[in-house]
Parts: sequence; structure tokens; C-alpha cells
Amino acid sequence: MTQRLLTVRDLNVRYGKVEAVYKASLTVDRGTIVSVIGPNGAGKSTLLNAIMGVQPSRGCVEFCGSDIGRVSIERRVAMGLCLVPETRELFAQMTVEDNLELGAFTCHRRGDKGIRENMKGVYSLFPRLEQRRTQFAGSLSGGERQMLALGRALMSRPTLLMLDEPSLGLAPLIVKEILHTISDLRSTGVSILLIEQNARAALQISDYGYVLENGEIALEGASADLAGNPRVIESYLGMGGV
Amino acid sequence: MKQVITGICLAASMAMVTAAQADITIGVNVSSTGPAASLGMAEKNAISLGPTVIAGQKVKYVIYDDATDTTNAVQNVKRLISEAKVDVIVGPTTSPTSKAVTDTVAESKTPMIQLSPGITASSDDPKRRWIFNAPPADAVYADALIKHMVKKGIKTVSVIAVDDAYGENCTVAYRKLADQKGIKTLTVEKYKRADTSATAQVLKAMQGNPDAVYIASSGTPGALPHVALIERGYKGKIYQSGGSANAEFLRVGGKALEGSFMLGSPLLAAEQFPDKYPAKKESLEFVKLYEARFGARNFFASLSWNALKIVEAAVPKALKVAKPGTEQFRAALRDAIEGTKGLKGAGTVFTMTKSDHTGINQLGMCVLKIENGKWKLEDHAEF
Amino acid sequence: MIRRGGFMLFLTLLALLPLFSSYYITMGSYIGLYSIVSLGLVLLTGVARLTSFGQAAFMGVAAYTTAILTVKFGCSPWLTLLIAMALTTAIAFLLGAITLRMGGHYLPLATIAWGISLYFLFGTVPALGGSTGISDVSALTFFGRELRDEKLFYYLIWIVCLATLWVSTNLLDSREGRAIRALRGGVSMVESFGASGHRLKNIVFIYSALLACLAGWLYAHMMRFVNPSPFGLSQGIEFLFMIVIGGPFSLWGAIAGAAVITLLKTLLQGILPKLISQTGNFEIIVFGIMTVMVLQWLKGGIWSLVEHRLPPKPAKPVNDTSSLAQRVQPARRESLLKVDGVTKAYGGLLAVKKMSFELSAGEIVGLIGPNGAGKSTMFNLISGELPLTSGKIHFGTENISSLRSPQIARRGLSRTFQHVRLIPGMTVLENVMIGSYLRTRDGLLAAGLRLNQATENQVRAEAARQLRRVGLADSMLIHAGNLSLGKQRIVEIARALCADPLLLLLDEPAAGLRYLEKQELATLLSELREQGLSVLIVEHDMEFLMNLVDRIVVMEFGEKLAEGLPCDIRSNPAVLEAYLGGV
Amino acid sequence: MDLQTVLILAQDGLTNGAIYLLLAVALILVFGVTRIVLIPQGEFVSYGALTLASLQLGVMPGTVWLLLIMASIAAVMETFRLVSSEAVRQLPVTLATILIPPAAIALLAKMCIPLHLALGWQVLLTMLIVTPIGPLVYRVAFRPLADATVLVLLIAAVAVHFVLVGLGLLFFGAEGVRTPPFSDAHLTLGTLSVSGQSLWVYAASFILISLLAWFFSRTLYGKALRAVAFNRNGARLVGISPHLAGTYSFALAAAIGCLSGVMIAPITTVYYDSGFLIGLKGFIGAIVGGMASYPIAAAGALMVGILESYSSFWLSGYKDVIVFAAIIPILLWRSLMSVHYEEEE
Repeated sequence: MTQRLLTVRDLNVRYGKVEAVYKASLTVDRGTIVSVIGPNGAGKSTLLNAIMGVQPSRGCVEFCGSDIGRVSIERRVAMGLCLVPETRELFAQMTVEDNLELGAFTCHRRGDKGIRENMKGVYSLFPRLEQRRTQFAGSLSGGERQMLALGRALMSRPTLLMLDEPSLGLAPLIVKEILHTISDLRSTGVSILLIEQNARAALQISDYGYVLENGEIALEGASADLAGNPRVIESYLGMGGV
Repeated sequence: MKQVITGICLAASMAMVTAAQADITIGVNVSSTGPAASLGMAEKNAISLGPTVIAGQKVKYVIYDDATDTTNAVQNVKRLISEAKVDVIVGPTTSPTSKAVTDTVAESKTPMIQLSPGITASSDDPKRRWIFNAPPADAVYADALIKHMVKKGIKTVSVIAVDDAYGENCTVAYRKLADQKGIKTLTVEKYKRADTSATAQVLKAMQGNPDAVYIASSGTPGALPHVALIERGYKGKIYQSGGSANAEFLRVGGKALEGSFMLGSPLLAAEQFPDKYPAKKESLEFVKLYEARFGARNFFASLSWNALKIVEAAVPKALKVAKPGTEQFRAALRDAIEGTKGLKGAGTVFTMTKSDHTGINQLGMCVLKIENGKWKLEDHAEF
Repeated sequence: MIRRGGFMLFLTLLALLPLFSSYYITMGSYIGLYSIVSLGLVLLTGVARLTSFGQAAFMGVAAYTTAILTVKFGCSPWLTLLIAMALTTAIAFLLGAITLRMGGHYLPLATIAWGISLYFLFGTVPALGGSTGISDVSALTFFGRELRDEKLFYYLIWIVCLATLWVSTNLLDSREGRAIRALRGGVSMVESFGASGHRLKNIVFIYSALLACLAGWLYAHMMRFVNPSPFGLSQGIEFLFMIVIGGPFSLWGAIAGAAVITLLKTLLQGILPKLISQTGNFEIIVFGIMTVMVLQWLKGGIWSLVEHRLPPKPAKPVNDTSSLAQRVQPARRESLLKVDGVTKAYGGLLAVKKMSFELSAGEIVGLIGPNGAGKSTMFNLISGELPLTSGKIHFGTENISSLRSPQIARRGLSRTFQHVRLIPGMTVLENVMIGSYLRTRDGLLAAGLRLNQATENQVRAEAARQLRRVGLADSMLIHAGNLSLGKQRIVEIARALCADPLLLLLDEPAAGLRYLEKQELATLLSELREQGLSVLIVEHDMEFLMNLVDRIVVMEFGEKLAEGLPCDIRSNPAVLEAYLGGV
Repeated sequence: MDLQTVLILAQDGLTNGAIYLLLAVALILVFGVTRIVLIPQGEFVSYGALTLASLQLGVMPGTVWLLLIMASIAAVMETFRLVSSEAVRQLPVTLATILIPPAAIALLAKMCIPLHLALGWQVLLTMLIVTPIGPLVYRVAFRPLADATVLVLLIAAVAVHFVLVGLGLLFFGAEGVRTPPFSDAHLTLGTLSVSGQSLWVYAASFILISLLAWFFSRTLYGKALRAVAFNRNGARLVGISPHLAGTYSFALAAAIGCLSGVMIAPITTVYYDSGFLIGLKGFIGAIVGGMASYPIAAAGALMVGILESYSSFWLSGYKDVIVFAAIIPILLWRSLMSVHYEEEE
């Protein structure tokens, strides 16, 4: 039995006079991984930012059945929506552990005292973070930063985790590791909305996929179907077009 | 376009016409805010006790605050002269503001009784012809101070002055006389009204063990170095200038002030003066009036009160010459004020001459000692 | 017409004011003086996005200079004006040199400190008259006649004020002025056209200080008395309130602000004591609250309400006769850009590792790679915005590795930006004119006195020509912010072309463009190549580059992955892997 | 100058320096979290001193009225905001959180004043009255400007400074106050005698600094404030509201300012406008620390205190000129140290 977690309808985002995202609609069901792929500049990050509330937008965003269009970012976090942005936005001058702890800020405000346990969970997921507990986040390598960003996001016990290019700038081996982890997260009950340029990888681990081009949803379908679609592959080498 | 210009001209002529009435208008410009606020506030209070009718003429007061700023002072005085068409001006409070308005007053030929000592005016100086002073000149203060110091056998003095015009003027007047009388000034230290500490200045002043320390400041700031002197264990005599002569100062200074000397107006200890003191009755009268309305008596309040007294005495003479609101009346009023003789005010007696527009001698000055948080008459001039 | 009429009405009012009482003359004179100071502050705050609390202190410098020199040394006031201006320039230059390289809040903080220390200095130094001040400052003399009448002085002040208004307007509308206005698009944008951001900021600061100096000098001779109190910090702050409330983005806002604050102060000093039983300078409460409210709700200040109702200013005509000198483009195939083993490290992280490639004249080369591959870093290394860690970059035959972006721009390299950096409030034409910064030499003096009209016309014509070249002739007079992103990118190209470059650097020009817009852009670039221009494009959209460029350099992880003809690159397995990825 | 003088001057400078240090720390905190250069910091100092003095005289301090007025304005603004964003449901709770605490504090003050409590309780009451003014100032003046540039925030801060000074004059009048010292004891170390009040200042500064250090390094809220200072976007993404952080940092700044005021009130005469210069000297410390580094700022603040003390001794008239002119070499040094810094909008 599936349950709707996130519904986005006719979302528009403008930068001044420019429409960066135009009438985008998508849904995420509980317990699934949904990927959004598309060339750079297609508006993928803008889409995630709009869903998170970082970017002002017009249209309808429903999360867990309630309209969150006018809700502040902080409240969205408290509701269980969490974004790992492309830029990671770690607290570089603070330790790994402090970063993780702050990830649980909203849980703490709600009165949840399980921060320690939560952190254990994250450490078991990324043992390397535990080794670097007392290091500053700024001194970590690219892969470790990505792990920390993921770990920090998981500390807030999100219902829906939105990941913006988790493989960006990482060596292939680490990309593999991270994507495996993401795929495993599904079993812990976290739903994921994933944005990737690395289309093949994204479609491999996701259940459903959307192709975003020039700010519009150009294609959608089950990931397996999309992965086999020659147009999808071509569009990344620039032969597809609209 | 033409209509607009005509409209403006009409409005202009309307504005010209409205100001003609026969009442006496007294313009007041004091610093009731800014650094000199504690002085100006008291001066303003006393104005509200002033007469409402003089020689059968209604008196109208127009009061402005210049925030201890020279630009504002000039603006206010011009406004008093050209808008309110005042017959006489009382104020400003400080010597910079008084200096700033000197030209304006001279050009408009309006008599002004200023509440700051600073400039000593006389008829010989065309610019200062129209200016009179309500407080005693700095030299009168210095004279009383030095006399008392000589009496007490003081040979060396350090000065701690607040860093404003008042402190400067006091220091200059003091040094002039002290040098003449052979009193040696060890050092002159400065501090700011809002300073958090005067310890360093006090240490410097205490070097060479002066017989006395003279603190030149107006209002409550005088307490800061005084307290620091006591804290640092200074055992010599401490003199406070006349500017600190108000109740607030006694409150802020507290216990530390005990036994120190202060220059001041006889007003402050009017009850303790012998009955033969010429202005005793007038002083007590003012004290009664003022204390009923505003609390403790205040030297600065007496300045504006005395200024009004001078005007009150001069108006009848001037009325014989011309009607209020005219240039002739202002000129006559100026002459009448210059002719003030033996006028008894709160804590002083005025006798003006052509060369002396202050008109206050040692009768307007005494030395007080602070005992039990009160002023005790220590020394006064002969009368 | 309304503008002209309004101005005439204003002048008439000014001329007639002295018919009222002498008090109005004083008020009018103060408003004029404060307007002069505020004009400078508008340039500093509204245009250059800097600010100063020390304008009153600069007034004080001039007032005291003239007071001392005229009273103690009997100098002519006209000589003291020059001395005061020299002194002000020196002080402003020093303060600017120290603070302007750091964050924007350091200048105001420094001016607070300097304003306070100068105020105390005035009050302490016995030679400066101490707190009591200096009286009997000599009157101004005109042809042997002393200017003592306050009416005449009032007219003098307003003549000076209107003259500074005129000069300031001219300055803003000149080569340097445009660059100063462009500072809000980021220093790197202005520097990419060869202007030094630091120098421009310093110019504005000195100019505003000089206006304050002029006002201070007038003040001293009007009052004929100086003492520290009018030059304190709170007066400096009041000037800032004037322009914030009046309108920081318009020169007229300065005059409006000076008038409103001065009149309101007088009004409040009359009213407030009646409302509040105590006396006090409580108008500062009102001013403070007004300022916060204006900042919150009416960013353009009072003047923006007026400006809103006025018709737009008529555009200046473009008369296309004379033209600016042009560079000789190098011969085709000649090596134009040579990147040799360039490395850029951020701490331990290598953003660019030993990159080497070449570009010949008349070529379009594409630099591609997935996101985060180090393309933009490479780009900024070439344009001089970032210093290199090691390696060499040659432009033509010259080694430019250690040069900064204005110097590189001077050698004929022009660029666009990944995020479009146009000034939305300026017209497209004016935006493009910024590009020609290095091609003319007009100084500030010529600009202020409007002696630069010949070159201005040339520049305008050149900008118009470039806009026609890129096909945007119709949009010339539109505000740049009203164009679509695609057109804005093309305006950026026109602006870069206006610098008459040898090499054009384009940073992701196709990002965010629609399909048709991309095609138009590709056509435009091909045409430019036909005209002999060389182009380096950083892009990740391979489709866009395939049919356009001559060669492609592919980057990944800061390193060169492949280099070659577009068709070879497309079938290169390493490139395919990098772009498509896999697990 | 003998050794004893040297020591006394150092001690005097340190006492003032300790106060400047506290203020510098508050300034850096607020700047980091909100990008506001808190020019009105000094007003909390004078409010603290003047409020305590009023309580001692048994008069209702004007700051209580200020608190109530500000709370009402904040309530009106909040109502307006919630109504216009169609979130009327939150209105009762929001209004209650804004209005009830100030009202309760006012009531408490009214009840306590006739009792003539001991000094310690009066200090506590003073802190209770002045501290909430900080968050209210943030709510009313700065929160609507949250997206503005540093420059606009600075101008707003100066405007708020004007308003608060004006209100200080309105509520407390132009005269200065001096409160009795916390203790009359003197500590004698050899020839140097240190007043009890100075010891109080040292102790209180030390305790406060330690508390702050603990707060920032050990508690989640302290870390959250630091996180906002380091990375605003990152902080929002983990659910830390910048408004909440702004509110906390202003509360801390007001509390620190108020405490500083309470501590200097027995040493010096405090006027309604005294705070400004004191605050600015804290600023010089903060600038030494580049508005970012707490330890360097602390050292800078102490240096300002010492410089002030010694220059008062040698050149008393030029003391403030020297202290404020010292900022020029400091800025020069910072400018040379800093790598090319550019502020993009």
C-alpha cells in the first residue's frame, strides 16, 4: 500500500523575469526513492530549493497532506522535510560531532532526547565520521563532507530527504559507496527525492524518475523504463534536444 | 507661473503683518538638553516663575532649547528676533552658544542677558554693546577662590577640569589670579563628562602633594574626580567650582564630598547669612518660590530669575520712550538695563555701568563648605 | 516638461525665500549647506554602497582650517578653501586606503572613530580655541567687497549647492560615474573592464568628503564663529538620516532630505515640548523612528514618491558619426592564449591541477566538464580574478600569470559572467557603455564640468553599434532588468565587445537559456568568429558547443581529461563516462 | 612615574577594560549571528545603571514603560504580519508570548519597589527589566530588515541608537546617577589597594566569560548561535531560525550590557548618554578582533582600557583622541592582514 508523501503541482519559480522552473508537478510516495535528472541549468536545484522554501515560488506544495506553501524553512524541517543542498552548507569551523548534533536541533526543540542514539546510528552508517568526530568539518575530504552532510540530515529524522547531486565532485569509488548508502536508507523508512547529473546511477537506485529540461518536466516514468529510454541517454550527450 | 509668484508674494506679506502686538515679548534660549542640560533645565524652570505682567503690560515668553549646539542657538535666536519679534533675549546657557549668537544679536539691536559668564561685555565694544551677563564673571569666582586659598595658607594647587568651555574658562580665570598671588599650579588635568574613570587624572594631580585640588566643572560631573581623590586617599583640601552648586551634585557625590569647599552664590546658604546681607530677603523669596515648585534650590535657576528681575526693573523706564515691539523700545530697554543700580536679586546685587555689563561684585559670591550633605557658609565678602 | 517646470518652480521659490523673515533665510541657508553635504553622501551611500558618519567631521576640518588661517594668519578665505580641500583629500584618501579593501562596514566604523577623535581634538587643542571656539572669522570678500549680508550669503550657498548638484549629475553620467554606479554589480564586474574598484570607491569617498569640506568652509564664513559642537558625530549621523529619509538613490533626494529634516527639526522643537512635559532634544527619537520606518517600508525615501510621479527622463540621442579607435586583431592561427601547467590550490584542495591548453586567434574553444570539474576556477585564473598557485598563462607573447584582472582587461581580454551582472536600473545602452571604460581617457574634472561630451557621444555611438551587432538595437533604452535572461546574456556579450577585445571569455553563456535562445546565441558567436574574434567558452551543455566550436577541452576533477575536435570528443569513452557516470 | 602609579593605572585600565571586553564579546556575537553592527549596545549599559538607580530611589524605572511600549508595538507588528500571511490561528499564542512576560515583569517591579529590597535582588530585577528590551528592539527594528545589507542594518542600528538615547533622556532625565558599591571592602596587595567594586567587576567578567564559553561550546543553543554566525543557510536547513537566533543574541547582548551598566554604576557617574562612548570603546576591541575573533577582541578591549588609563595620566585632554585614533593603525594592520576581500550583494 503506497501513501503520498509529497505532492508538487504546477510549481513556478522565477528569477526576476526569468522562469527557472515552469509548471513542474511531481509526487513522492512513502518509502520510495524518486530521482530527478536533467542537464545542468535545467532547474533541478531550483526545484528542490523551492520545495524546501529556500526559493520563493508559486504553485502548490503538499507535504504529509498539508499545504506547506507559506511555511518557513525551519517549520518544514520540523515537519520532517530535509534538504542536503549541492553546496552542502556544513559548519566548516565546527567539529563533525557538533555538526551532527546541530542536525538534531529541531528534534531537540521538540523535546526529543534521543540525540546520542541517533548519532550512533549515523556513525554506524558512516564509520569514517566517527573516526573524525573531533575534526573540523572544513578539514574533511570531499567524500567525508558528503557523508557528514547526509549524516547531519539524517540526525533530524527526516520523513523525506532531498539530495542535490550527492555524487558531485566525488571520485567514482566514493560515489558508489554513497549511492549504496542512499539506496539502503530506503529500508529504514526514509523516502528520498534525489537530483543527479549522474543519470545512470540515479536511475539504478531509484524507483521512479523525472526528466527536467529547461525548467519543465519533459519525461517521467518508472526508473527502469527511463534508463532504457534512448532519448534519455542521448540528451546527456546533447543529441536529444526538446 | 505668474499666479504662483503672486501667491507667494501675498503669503509673504501676510507673514509680515501678523507680528504686530503691543505686549512685551521675552525670548528665552537655553540649553535644556545636551551636555549643558542640567544648567539649562533649571534656568528654564525659573522662567516659569517670572512675572506675567510688567508695568501693566502683558508679558509673553517664547522659549527655545538649543541642545547646547551653536548652530541651533543661532537659529533659535534668529527665530526669536525675526519671528517672535522679542524685545529682549534671556540666554544662552553656555559660553560657546553665547559667542555664536553675538553677531546676530548685535545686528538686530536686541538686548540680551546671557546666562553664561564667558564674554564680559561693555558698551565700548560695538558687538557686545547689547549683551549683559546674569552670572558673576569668572574673575569674581577666581577672586573669591584665591582669597580663601590664601587665607588657608595654600601654596600649591592641582587643577582637574572638565573638558568643556566651562572648565576651560574657570581654569583660565583661576590661573591668571593664582599666578599673581604666588600660588603655584602643579598641573591642569582634563576629563570628559561621560568618562568612566578619573583615576589617572587624580594620580597625576596628586603628584607633588598639592595643598589643594581645584575641580572645575558644572553639574554632576564634578563628582567623578572628587570621589576618585578620596578613594586614592588624598588628604589635602578640595575646592569645587561654582558650577557644581546643585542638589544633584550632593546626591551623586555623597559621602566623598564631606569637608570640601565650594564656590557658590550666597543663594545656596541664604538662611545662614547675617541679616545685614543686602540681598537676603530677595534670595529667600526666590528660594521659597523655587523650592515649592521644583525641589532643591539651584544656582542656575537664579540666573534666569535674576535676568527677568533686571528686565522687570528696566521696562518701566523704557516704556516711557517707546512702545514694546519697536526698535526704539529695544534701544531704550538696553539703556535702562545698563543703568541698573543696586538691584537686589537672588543671591546678588547688580550695579551695571557702561564698562561693566556684569554688575556683580563679591556680594554675589561666597565660599561654602559641605557638611553632612549640606552647604555650610564658610566665608563671604564684607558688606 | 513637468521636470523642467518643477525645477523652475523650485528655483523661483529659492529666489523668493529671502522676502520672508530673516529666520527663513537662516533656515534656507542651513538647508543649502546640508544639501551640499548630503549630495556627497548620496553618491557614497546610494550609488557606491558605502557610507560615512564622518561628514560633519570633514566639515569641521574645513571650518577650522579657514577659521585659524584667516583669524591667526590673515589668509584670504579663498586660499584657505584650497588648503582645506587639500587637507580633506589627504585625510579621506588615508581613511579610504586603509578601510576600503575590507568589508563595507569598516569605512563607516572608521569614520565614527575618526569623527569622535576629531571632535575631541577640536575641543582640546588650545590653539583651536578649545571648547569655546574661535570667533571673528573673517567675512568672504568678492572683488574687495565683504559678504556680510545674510541674504547674499544665502544666495551664495544656493549657487554653490546647485553647482555641486550639476557637477554631481555630470559625474554620474560619465565614464568614471558609470563605473561607480556599476560597483553594485560587484567589484569583479567593474574590474573586468579595467577599472579599479578600490580606486573608484576612494574617488567617491574623497568627492563626498570634498563636498562636506566646501559646506564646512561656507559654514565658517557664514557663522563667522566655529566651535566643536556642530561637527560632532551626531551631526554626522543626522546627515545620514537626511539622505535615508530623503532618498539615497537620487541626488534630489539629498536636497529633499536636508529640507525635510531641517524643517521637521524646527517644527518638532516647537511641538514636542508641548506634548512632553520635559524638554529635551526629543526630535532625535522621531528621526530615529522615521529612519527605521523608511528603511523598512520606503527604501527609496521620500523622493522616490515624487520620482514615481514624474515622467521618465528623456534619453540622450545617439549620433553615430565619429568612432573610437580600435585594436588590430591578431592574424589567424597566431597563438593568443597559452595555459601552461596551471594549478590552483585552496588550502590542501586542488581545484585545478596542471592544466595546459592553447587557443589561437580566430578560434572558438570550448572548455567543458561536469559540474565541479574546476572549469569556472580555470576561467577565473585566466581572467585574473584569482591568483594562480603555480604554472604560467601567456596572452599573446606576454606572461600574464601575475597580473590582476584590470591589467589583463587592458591587454584585450573581455569576459561575461556565469550569473548575469548587469545593473538593472541602468538602460541597456548605459550598461554596454561601461564596457568601453578603457577606451577613453576622460578625467573626473572634464566629466564634472561637462567637457567630455565629444567622447561621451563617441562612446554612446560605439555602444549602440555593438548592440546592433548583437541584434539588440530595439532594446537600447530599456532598463536592463526588464530583459529576459537570454537577452541579458547577449547584452553582457555586447558589453564585453564594447571593450574592443582580442579574446572573449564566456562563462556558461547558455545556462538557463531556452532552445531558440541558444541557437541565436550560437549564430551570434559564429558571426563574431567570422569577424575575426577569438572566443573561449566555458560550458557544460555539449549540444550547444558541438556545432559551434573549433576545439573542445574537457576537464574533470580539475584535470584535463581530453582535448580535440568536437566529433572526437563525443565518442571519447572517458568523456562519456564522466558525463553519464555509472556505478 | 613610580611603580605604584604604574600598577594603579594598570588596575584602573583593567577594570574599564573588563567592561569593554564584555561589550566587545556581545558586539561580535550579535554581528556574527545577525550581521548587525550593534551601535545601541551602549544604551543597554546606561539603561542598566539608570534602572538600578531608580529602583534604589524607590521610583518606577522608565525602562519598564519602555518595555511595555515596545511589547505593544511588537504585538501590533506581529498581528499585522500574521494576518497578512493568513496565519491568524497562531495569533493568540504569539501575542501571549510577546505581551505576558513584559506585563509580568512590570507587575513584579511595581510590587518590589516599595519593599526596598537588598542590592542583589535589585540587580536581578534590573536585569529582568532591561534584558527583554534587547529582543524587542530586534523584533521591532531589525527583524523586518532581515534580508538587508550590512550597510542598511548599520544605518538602522544608528537610528535605533538615537531613539534609545532620546528615550533614555525622556525616562531618566539629564542628571547622572551613581549607585552604592556592591562592597566597601578594599583589598590591599603590597602598596596597591584594589577597591571591592573592581574585584566585583573582575569576578563578574570572568564568570560571565566562562559562562559564555560554556554556553557556546557545550549547549545546543549556543552551538546553534555559532552555526548561524558561520553559515546562515546551513543553519536554516537544519531548522535553526535566524529570527530565533537574532532574538537570543539580542537578549544576550542586552543582558551583558545591563550587567556592565550595573557594575560600573558605583565606579562612575552614569548619564543617559554615557553608554555610547563606553560601547564604542568595546567596539574598538571588537574591531581589533575583526568583528569575528573573541580572544583577539578580548585582548583588544583590555588594551583599550589600559591605553585609556595611561593616556589619561600622560595627556588627559587627549585621552579620547588617542583611544579613538588608535583604530586607524588597527584598521591598517587588519587591512594589510586581510586577503583581498570583496562583498558581493
